[in-house]
Amino acid sequence: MSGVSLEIELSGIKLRNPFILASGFIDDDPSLLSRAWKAGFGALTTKSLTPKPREGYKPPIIAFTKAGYLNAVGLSNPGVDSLPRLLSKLPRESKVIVSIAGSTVDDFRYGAEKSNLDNVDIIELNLSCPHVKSMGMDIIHDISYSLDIIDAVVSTSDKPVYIKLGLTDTYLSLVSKALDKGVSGFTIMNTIKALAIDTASLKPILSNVYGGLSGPAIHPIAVRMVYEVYREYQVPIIGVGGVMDWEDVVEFIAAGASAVGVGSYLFLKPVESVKDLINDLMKFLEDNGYGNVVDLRGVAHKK
Amino acid sequence: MSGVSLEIELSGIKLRNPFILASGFIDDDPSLLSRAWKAGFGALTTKSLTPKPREGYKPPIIAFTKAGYLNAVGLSNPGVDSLPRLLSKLPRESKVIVSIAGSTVDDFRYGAEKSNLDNVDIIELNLSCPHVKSMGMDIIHDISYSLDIIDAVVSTSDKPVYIKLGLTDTYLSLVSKALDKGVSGFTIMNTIKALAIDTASLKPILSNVYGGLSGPAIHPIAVRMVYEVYREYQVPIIGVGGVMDWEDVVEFIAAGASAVGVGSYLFLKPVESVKDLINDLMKFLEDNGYGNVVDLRGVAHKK
Amino acid sequence: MNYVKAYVVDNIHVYRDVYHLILRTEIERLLPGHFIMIWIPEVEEVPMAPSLYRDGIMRITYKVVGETTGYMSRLDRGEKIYIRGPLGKPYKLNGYGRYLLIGGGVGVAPLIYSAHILSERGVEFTYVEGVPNSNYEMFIDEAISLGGEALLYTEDGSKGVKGYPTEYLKTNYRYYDYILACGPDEFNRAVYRLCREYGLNCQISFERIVKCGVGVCGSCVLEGTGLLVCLDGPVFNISTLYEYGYSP
Amino acid sequence: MNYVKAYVVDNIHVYRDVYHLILRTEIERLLPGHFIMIWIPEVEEVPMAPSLYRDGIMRITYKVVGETTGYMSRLDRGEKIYIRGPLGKPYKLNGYGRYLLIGGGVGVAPLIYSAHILSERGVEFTYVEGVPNSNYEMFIDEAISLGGEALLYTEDGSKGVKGYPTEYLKTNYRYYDYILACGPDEFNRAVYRLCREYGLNCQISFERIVKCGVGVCGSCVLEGTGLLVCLDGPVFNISTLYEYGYSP
Ligand SMILES: Cc1cc2nc3c(=O)[nH]c(=O)nc-3n(C[C@H](O)[C@H](O)[C@H](O)COP(=O)(O)OP(=O)(O)OC[C@H]3O[C@@H](n4cnc5c(N)ncnc54)[C@H](O)[C@@H]3O)c2cc1C
Ligand SMILES: Cc1cc2nc3c(=O)[nH]c(=O)nc-3n(C[C@H](O)[C@H](O)[C@H](O)COP(=O)(O)OP(=O)(O)OC[C@H]3O[C@@H](n4cnc5c(N)ncnc54)[C@H](O)[C@@H]3O)c2cc1C
Ligand SMILES: Cc1cc2nc3c(=O)[nH]c(=O)nc-3n(C[C@H](O)[C@H](O)[C@H](O)COP(=O)(O)O)c2cc1C
Ligand SMILES: Cc1cc2nc3c(=O)[nH]c(=O)nc-3n(C[C@H](O)[C@H](O)[C@H](O)COP(=O)(O)O)c2cc1C
Ligand code: FES
Ligand code: FES
Repeated sequence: MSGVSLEIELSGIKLRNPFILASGFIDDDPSLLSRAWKAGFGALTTKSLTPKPREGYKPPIIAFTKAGYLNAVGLSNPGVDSLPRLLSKLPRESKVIVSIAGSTVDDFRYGAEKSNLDNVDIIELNLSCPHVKSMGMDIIHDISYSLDIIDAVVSTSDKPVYIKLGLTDTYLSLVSKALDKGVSGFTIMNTIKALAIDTASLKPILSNVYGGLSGPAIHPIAVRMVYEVYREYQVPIIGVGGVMDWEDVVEFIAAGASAVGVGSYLFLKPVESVKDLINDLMKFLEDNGYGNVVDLRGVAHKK
Repeated sequence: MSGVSLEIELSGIKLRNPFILASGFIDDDPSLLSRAWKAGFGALTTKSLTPKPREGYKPPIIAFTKAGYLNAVGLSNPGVDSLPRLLSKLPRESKVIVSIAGSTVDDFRYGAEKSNLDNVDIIELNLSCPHVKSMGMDIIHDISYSLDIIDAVVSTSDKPVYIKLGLTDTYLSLVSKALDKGVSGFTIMNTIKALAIDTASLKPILSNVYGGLSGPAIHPIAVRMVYEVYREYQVPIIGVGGVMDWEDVVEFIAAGASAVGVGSYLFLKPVESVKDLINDLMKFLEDNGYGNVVDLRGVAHKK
Repeated sequence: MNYVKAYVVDNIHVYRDVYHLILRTEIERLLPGHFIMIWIPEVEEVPMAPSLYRDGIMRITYKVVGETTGYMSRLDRGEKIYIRGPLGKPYKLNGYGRYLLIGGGVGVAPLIYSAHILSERGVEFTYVEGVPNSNYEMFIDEAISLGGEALLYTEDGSKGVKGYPTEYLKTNYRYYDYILACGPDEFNRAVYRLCREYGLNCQISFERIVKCGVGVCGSCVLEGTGLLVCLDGPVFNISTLYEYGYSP
Repeated sequence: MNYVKAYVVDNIHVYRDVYHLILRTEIERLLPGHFIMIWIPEVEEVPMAPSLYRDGIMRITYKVVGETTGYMSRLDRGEKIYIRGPLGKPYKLNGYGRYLLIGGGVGVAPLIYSAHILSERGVEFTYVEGVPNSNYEMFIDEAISLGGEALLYTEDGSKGVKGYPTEYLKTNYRYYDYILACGPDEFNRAVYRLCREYGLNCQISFERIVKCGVGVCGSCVLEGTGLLVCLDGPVFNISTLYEYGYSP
């Protein structure tokens, strides 16, 4: 199609392009991950998997706001033991990031052990889910607890370990300490705790009352966090948050992201729509004389 | 016009309606505050005033994002000494909230002293500006420093003191401690630190690089904070953040806000447009059988 | 995709645990096969495919199977619930050809709505309803009043033809250009197999647990296919099902 | 309200510290009196009211007064800058009546653009430009080529009429239906006073420090009036100015 290369590397893993299915999206059945891979993603992230299966909250689990989406899925997932089954339909060359969640150090260690599979490329620790007690922001607000989890996982697994960050007062200091512990990269960012009240019923929409804000609303915050982490540490970053078109993608990469997560983009769209993002990025690179997406990385920092 | 009453009370101060001009908007000249009062606001907040006048940053000081606005005005203001002049054109019956900023306890005390004027109704402490070093989030991230400031102001002034909160890990604990110190209410919320990169130039747009995110993007986060603070403490709350239409207003009040701040709504609109918000709220109340806006307060909490 | 109010105009008991909920509401164009999410605050939100929507009046034909449908059955006139939609892909209906509408249980809801549309367009259709016994008859009269042919199949032979409606398909498929089906999973699987065998143009509506309704949570996957009932369906053409590896 | 690219086609030195920057760019309909923000990354963003915009080609007539305009003067062909707009309220131009366009300094930029529009519409206009001396003459030839009457006023009388262009207004105002003015503050004040006195229909364009350009920061207030140059202006009808208590 064109001479432009979209290939990138994340901690030694080669991806055919920088688009990564974000954690939490359509992967309850092996067939869904396989469809997403065929759709063209460079890598796929699983839902956050816990040691035991979780039902999640009852509907409504999502709400639409003017500037984004709220979700309180409640970390519904088939349990980390189901990982071999979940990945069973993926071809050899596919790239997989396993997201792990839990409420104890042992939960995460267990998840890391179970992720020690050939077709798993990266382990992502979800320390930042904003709508499940003891499984998310409660962790990342407590840096020393977070570091214990990181320690346990890094010593259990040989896979590159990424931390999924949320917006906290201290995330830059967590990044620095996590790097000392041997973390390879960061996925930035998770949703932000928020609330939507329906103006017809005057009730909170979500059954869980609070949910996580995603979509265009959080994009400028995610870009800031990517920019700050890249400025300080130049580590591999997966920028996630409000990617809705090529402009958002370009912003993330120019801010320093190596790869870009796609989540809310998929509201009401089939997973095949990722093709539009891929093509539009390609076109942007061509039009602006980039031979390689890697050359765009971090350019917003250049004087 | 109709039998519906929009009158509210904030810490004993009667407002003709719950709409408050948010801090930072068009008040560099006495004529601007007077025009805003005539436009129909229930109260007016001044820009955050510092002991000395501040120039602020050079343009670009604002950026448009898909879901909101970024600003890095840099707390430009004519200095708190100019307060009598700023307020000089307002009629007796107008209601004024003076926002104070600073980088030391003494700065805030000085601001409180200078705000001890007859036509000042409430003092708001801006502890949460996200784009000026040592004058904003640096303060509110440090609860004990924040409490020192609050102590100094509460003991200096007889006016009701409100705290302008930003999104922090610990804001609920700050609220509780601030109430113990004699704070009367809370303005929720300030902007969130964020970044926009222009995809034409691939440079950060704002001269300050980082800015504060406002508008629709932050609304669900602000609603959540209002809801949480109301649920725990039932104190007077001014809900600010992404009020763009009556739905956002209704959400804030149903979540527990006594009054509603209007800020980004004014991008590219004359201040007189607040009339639409006032009329639409009136209509909502009428259509839904509320005789009084006060009856709507906190209804989203009711079982 | 915000909620709109829906006022209960009536809540008609049909038989045993089946009701027609008649709602007054204003949502966008909702076609046969489309579904909506019905939200009852502090209870739950559930998917329903209306059996009619016209002039701001919506009919939901539902069966009480649990908490939310139980709550629905106790709704009184004038009460208010909240809906969002339309969601999903509806049946594709042409203005020509001969249609067979075949289903069972409350699954027939979107079929009878299809019958209304086909009737308006002057298209010939046969409506075949399968039920356990004569007490469960649902839309036969309505189908006839719309000018269609209508056949009832009962498992016990208490009325109409004894047996399953798939029998009708087996013997009469040559007569039809288009098949629209909707029913329990087992029924849908049988229809799929037959229509594939006979090479028919057939659309089937499926049910799965719908949580988000907008294609992001994965809850409603048609196992093994990667297809989402809420986004790619609930109505699927069998050629799509085949392409995605549906194997009943 | 995002930035669009603008490519430098030319950067023409007019005299001393005044230049025409010719840009190729695609923005929405920009009328005489509208302004844009010109952003030079890592330098600054400044407001400019183009002296012409047509077929994707924009002319900015600017005077070097500081860092950003200094930087602008060093832009070469092919270089890229960024603009957003159009912003503010433009001159209201009718297709009839007799117009007097009166200004001084680079302030005349939106006036000559107005002259282009009036000329296209076949409307009669007189263009009066006031400058310190003959070296500063700017758009007299252009105005004549547009079929208008054009008069130069110089302070030292080195060319045209000696004196200020307000003199022209004083003696000839009866002849005009509409006055468009733009110039330094002192000039604008004088025009305001005269037009109020004579009861003329007059629009004046003002300059203040524009920072946000969208009516939120308050930096560009016309002191004492509560009017914002970036949002309510930069072009004001003198009746609005009067209503808001402008008192020069
Ligand atoms: C596209 C679609 C259209 C439907 N149309 C109709 C209709 O017209 N009439 C009708 O009676 N029913 C319809 N259903 C099924 C209906 O949604 C369920 O019967 C209802 O959700 C049960 O809720 P409950 O709380 O009463 O039951 P629960 O006690 O929650 O569960 C009882 C059973 O209902 C089913 N169910 C529960 N939750 C859901 C859910 N979120 N999504 C789907 N099924 C669920 C499961 O099989 C479950 O075992 C439709 C389902 C789908 C997916
Ligand atoms: C609506 C409008 C239209 C304008 N159109 C033109 C035009 O067509 N041609 C032209 O030469 N000039 C125009 N100006 C003025 C122009 O914006 C300033 O000359 C320019 O901003 C100076 O920038 P600087 O960095 O070179 O100067 P600086 O060194 O920053 O300042 C020099 C002087 O320029 C003025 N100035 C500085 N910053 C601003 C600002 N943000 N907004 C307004 N004035 C400022 C002040 O008077 C200041 O004292 C216009 C101004 C406005 C408000
Ligand atoms: C429905 C939904 C489910 C999600 N589930 C998870 C999850 O299980 N684990 C996780 O780390 N993040 C989860 N997220 C967060 C996303 O991975 C992503 O970080 C966030 O949505 C921001 O990206 P977006 O704006 O592109 O959606 C979920 C988000 C949504 C909307
Ligand atoms: C241009 C601009 C300037 C602001 N200046 C201040 C300020 O001086 N002090 C302050 O407390 N908040 C300031 N804010 C924050 C607003 O008061 C308000 O909290 C925030 O914008 C969220 O409300 P909104 O979404 O309605 O704009 C400013 C916001 C903007 C957009
Ligand atoms: S219900 Fe969530 S993907 Fe279909
Ligand atoms: S420049 Fe900010 S209000 Fe006009």
